Amino acid sequence: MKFLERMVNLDRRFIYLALVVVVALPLILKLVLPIRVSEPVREAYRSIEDLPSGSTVMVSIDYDASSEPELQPMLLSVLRHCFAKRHKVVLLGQWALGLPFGEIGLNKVSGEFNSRAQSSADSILYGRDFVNLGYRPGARALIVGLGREFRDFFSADYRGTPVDSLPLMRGVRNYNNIDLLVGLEAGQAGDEWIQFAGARYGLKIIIGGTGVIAPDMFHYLQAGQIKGLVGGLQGAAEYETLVRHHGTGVAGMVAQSTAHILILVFIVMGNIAYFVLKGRKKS
Amino acid sequence: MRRSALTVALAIWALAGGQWLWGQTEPAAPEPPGNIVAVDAPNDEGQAVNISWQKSPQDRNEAADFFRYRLERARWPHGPWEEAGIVVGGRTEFQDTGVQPGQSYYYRIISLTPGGQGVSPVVGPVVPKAQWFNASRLNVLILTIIICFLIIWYIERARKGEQLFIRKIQGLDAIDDAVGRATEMGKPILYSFGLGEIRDIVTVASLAILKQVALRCAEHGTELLVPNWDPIVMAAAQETVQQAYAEPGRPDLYKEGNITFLTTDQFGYAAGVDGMIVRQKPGAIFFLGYFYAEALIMAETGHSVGAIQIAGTTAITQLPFFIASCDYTLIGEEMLAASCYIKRDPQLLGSLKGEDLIKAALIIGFAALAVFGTAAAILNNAGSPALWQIFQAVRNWFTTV
Amino acid sequence: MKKEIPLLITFVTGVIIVIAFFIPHQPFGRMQEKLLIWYSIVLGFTLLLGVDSLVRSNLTKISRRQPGWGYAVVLMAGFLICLVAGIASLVKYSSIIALNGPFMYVYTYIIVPLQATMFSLLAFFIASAAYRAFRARTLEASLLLLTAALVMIGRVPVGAEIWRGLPAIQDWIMEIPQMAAKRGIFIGIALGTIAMSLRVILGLERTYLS
Amino acid sequence: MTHIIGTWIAAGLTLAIFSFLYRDNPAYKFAEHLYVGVSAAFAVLYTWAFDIWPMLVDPIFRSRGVTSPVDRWILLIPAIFGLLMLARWFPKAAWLSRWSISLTVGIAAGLGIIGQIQGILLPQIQGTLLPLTTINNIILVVGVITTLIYFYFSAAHKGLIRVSARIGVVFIMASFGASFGYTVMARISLLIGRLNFLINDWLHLLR
Repeated sequence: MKFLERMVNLDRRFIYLALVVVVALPLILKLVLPIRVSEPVREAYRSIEDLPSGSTVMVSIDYDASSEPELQPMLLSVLRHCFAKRHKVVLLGQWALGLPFGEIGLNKVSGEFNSRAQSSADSILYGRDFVNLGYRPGARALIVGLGREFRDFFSADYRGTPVDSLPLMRGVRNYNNIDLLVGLEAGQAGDEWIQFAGARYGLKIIIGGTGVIAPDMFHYLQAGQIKGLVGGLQGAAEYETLVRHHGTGVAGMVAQSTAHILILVFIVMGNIAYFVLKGRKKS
Repeated sequence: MRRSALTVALAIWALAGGQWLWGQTEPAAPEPPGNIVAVDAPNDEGQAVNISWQKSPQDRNEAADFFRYRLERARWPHGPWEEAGIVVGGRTEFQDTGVQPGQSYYYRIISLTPGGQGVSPVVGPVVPKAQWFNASRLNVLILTIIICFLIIWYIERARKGEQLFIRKIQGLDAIDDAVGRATEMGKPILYSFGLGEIRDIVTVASLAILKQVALRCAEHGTELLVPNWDPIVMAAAQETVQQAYAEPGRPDLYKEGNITFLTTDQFGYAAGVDGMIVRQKPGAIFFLGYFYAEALIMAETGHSVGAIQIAGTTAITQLPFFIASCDYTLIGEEMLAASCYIKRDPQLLGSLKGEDLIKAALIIGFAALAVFGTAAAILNNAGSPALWQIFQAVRNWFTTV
Repeated sequence: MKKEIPLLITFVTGVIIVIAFFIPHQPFGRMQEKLLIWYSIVLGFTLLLGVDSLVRSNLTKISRRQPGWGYAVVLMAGFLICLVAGIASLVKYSSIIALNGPFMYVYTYIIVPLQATMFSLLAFFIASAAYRAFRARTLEASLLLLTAALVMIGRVPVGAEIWRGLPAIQDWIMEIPQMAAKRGIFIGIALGTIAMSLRVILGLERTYLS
Repeated sequence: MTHIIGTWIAAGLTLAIFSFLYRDNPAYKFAEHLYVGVSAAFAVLYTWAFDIWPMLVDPIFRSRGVTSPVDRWILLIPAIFGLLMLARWFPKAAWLSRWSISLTVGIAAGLGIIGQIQGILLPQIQGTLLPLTTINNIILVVGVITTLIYFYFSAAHKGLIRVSARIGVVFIMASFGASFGYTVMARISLLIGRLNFLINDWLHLLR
């Protein structure tokens, strides 16, 4: 009887403790769950995989701290994929407060490659293999303007070094020199890229979106306006599986499953205890 | 005549030969696009011209071709020409927004490929004009007139003393009990607009409820705390509460220090409100306004201190969380009807009746059109699409640009 | 003077926005845009009012050594540090969000962790709220419980492992019944908002005036 | 080096906020007050840099982004309304701030009418005009109608209205349960993000 009573109105702190344990364990032990890769994510992967090695990929950081858990693993996987294929990466952002995450991602992944590189040829160098142009306001005006000339908006990179002194940027004037745009979206900027860069200049686009906006991007995929779509933490886990580098995406999906099961178990137990007690009180 | 025929033959020979001489791989210059149409963009302030054209034969809509159309505009038929825009192959329309109302413009389109360019004949003049009425918003205008007329008509009927009935809304009845309970326990009351800005009408509706809560607090001398996220809402709340304390003649009890500003950061605000809840342990908490993800952070903390909680918002995404953690939840329209329900002023009740009349019209309209649509669909499958076309026409009338 | 003029201002502003919506011609075409810029300017000034109320209440708490004055010192210190860092970034890099400016350091290592952690408390609160609220006490509560459980199972990979149909059920619940109720609530809110707006324009809603 | 110090500060603040789950304590009070202070200053900086400067100061003093003198000097009107709001500092003149409040409330009312009719009413009505030829269409139309009946204020919930209102509540509750369940994953992701920071970025420093 005592146990049932405690079960009906469990101290919330017990639920919190259980939740922390259930979420932290998969992250610490880096547990892996077989992730089934969906078609939209495979198409996004193929868009980068099929590019000839050494192509130029533009990455746009259109998110900030609140969407970091879902979109940062996507950024890391895309960067690992691009650098593995020796693609050149031009990074910029429409969300000023998201740029630090772009910078952290570039440093982390280039660090991984450089720690394994023997010569300067196969290491990843700033200015040659990747560039961070930083943030510029302007949204639609910026997207349309880059169709004509990058230098109208980005005369210098985020550190202030003139663009023309960066070897990579010498070959980049406008969208004609960009083979693919990877838009990491937490808001409306994705639609702007698709309507103004895609429709008007024929730029090839794949979108990485949060779980909230990804469903709204599906019609662009069906209409062929984007070539691939990676949605939410699930999408990040799928892309990590394809890149064969399990990060916070896959471990996160294991934690999602265990957390969801835990909450459902609490709900079921709470109901059972409630009904048994009600039955007892009646009799 | 003979000589000209000879020269033509020679020219063709030279071109073909030349083609052969210069090497096979040199792609010929593309032909320009066909029948170009440039018209003033409708429903705007005369600063746009819509241009449409037929694709040039060489335009295979293949990105690899690097096929481009460059649109050029000029004030006179012979130029000087300036670039109005560049679009990729496969596109057949463009809106030029670099024009001034009242001036005439001429356009031509050049198809560009690495192999050369093809210049189209000049079209124009076209004069962009500013329209006085946006025809694409006719349905919005009609609906606005109908709805406003019905509501104002009912307000007039109510003014002439027609008796009006309103059904019970639990959440609104519970407001006075909540204030009473907090007063008995000698605990303060906490009132939050969430992240509602003054330009959201639900925030103005919440001000009306705050006035009612403040009136009760003035009568019972209960402490009223109003932490704010938006400074304008703070100023409006201060005016409202000061007004509420003045009406029953207790202006001395009004403490402006209780209606403060915390911060405009979503979670900074939630952290601050949580701190106030656990330290001041309010007996009753009101979450009335517009909320985002921070709603559940505050409501769950409020529940943990055992306060009676009444929530109300038009933020549909947060309603499930308020329902899970609050005692009463005003769902969307119930929140907006609060001021009429509480004051029972005839004119306010009249506006609510007007609202209900439109709702009844929609309910009957949906049912009728559903039946009509079903019949039209069945007939359509059976071969006579007449009714179905009417149904589609009715449906398209509601389209918004 | 104290009541008539504000009511007039509200009436004129409200009517202008409604009329300007239908007239593209200058100056009405961009009227709504301009008024929203005016709104941001008034909001900018009013922020001084808000910050003054925050600073003054904390300074009095410190000067009078009221309980918890130590934390008021922390609040004021945080306020000044961030302000100085921002102004330094503005002066040195002509933008407060310059990536290597002092403000960005405060943002990345103080504001972001606080923001992200407060946000993540929702994981805990959603669990405790679900545990408490999803009790099959009434028909409505059991419906809340049933659809929540179905959608939750349908969204995790484990769900798809248990039975392939679960994700499809979850999609159907979100697209049909959930959409139907949401649409009804949206229409209700629209009608309520229009009526409330009319009452405000006609001066029937007095709240802060009375 | 600054990254390591920064990570320690971030980890400390993270644990301070998490400690609130156990109960209110000095660590949480410290983090909460620091957060309110820092974010209030950020609001001042952000409002100056992205609102007041580009929309008021730049156009008026350097006529940047302003086409005609009218556009430039008309900005004095919102500036005056802004100053009127600051009249609240002087208790005797505080009533002047009502003029500014009524301007913003007028904007709310104007937007309320046209925004809802064009943005919500028309598309939602259009979406509900469906032939009852499929089960899904029937459920959609019945759901919208019964939900609207639930919100009908002018009649007591008796007889037919009571039954349809009950069905309406069934739809509403099913809808809220579904969106509750749908959001759980997004919220758990946030916790995963923070625990990842603690485990991989912070504890990583200790190893």
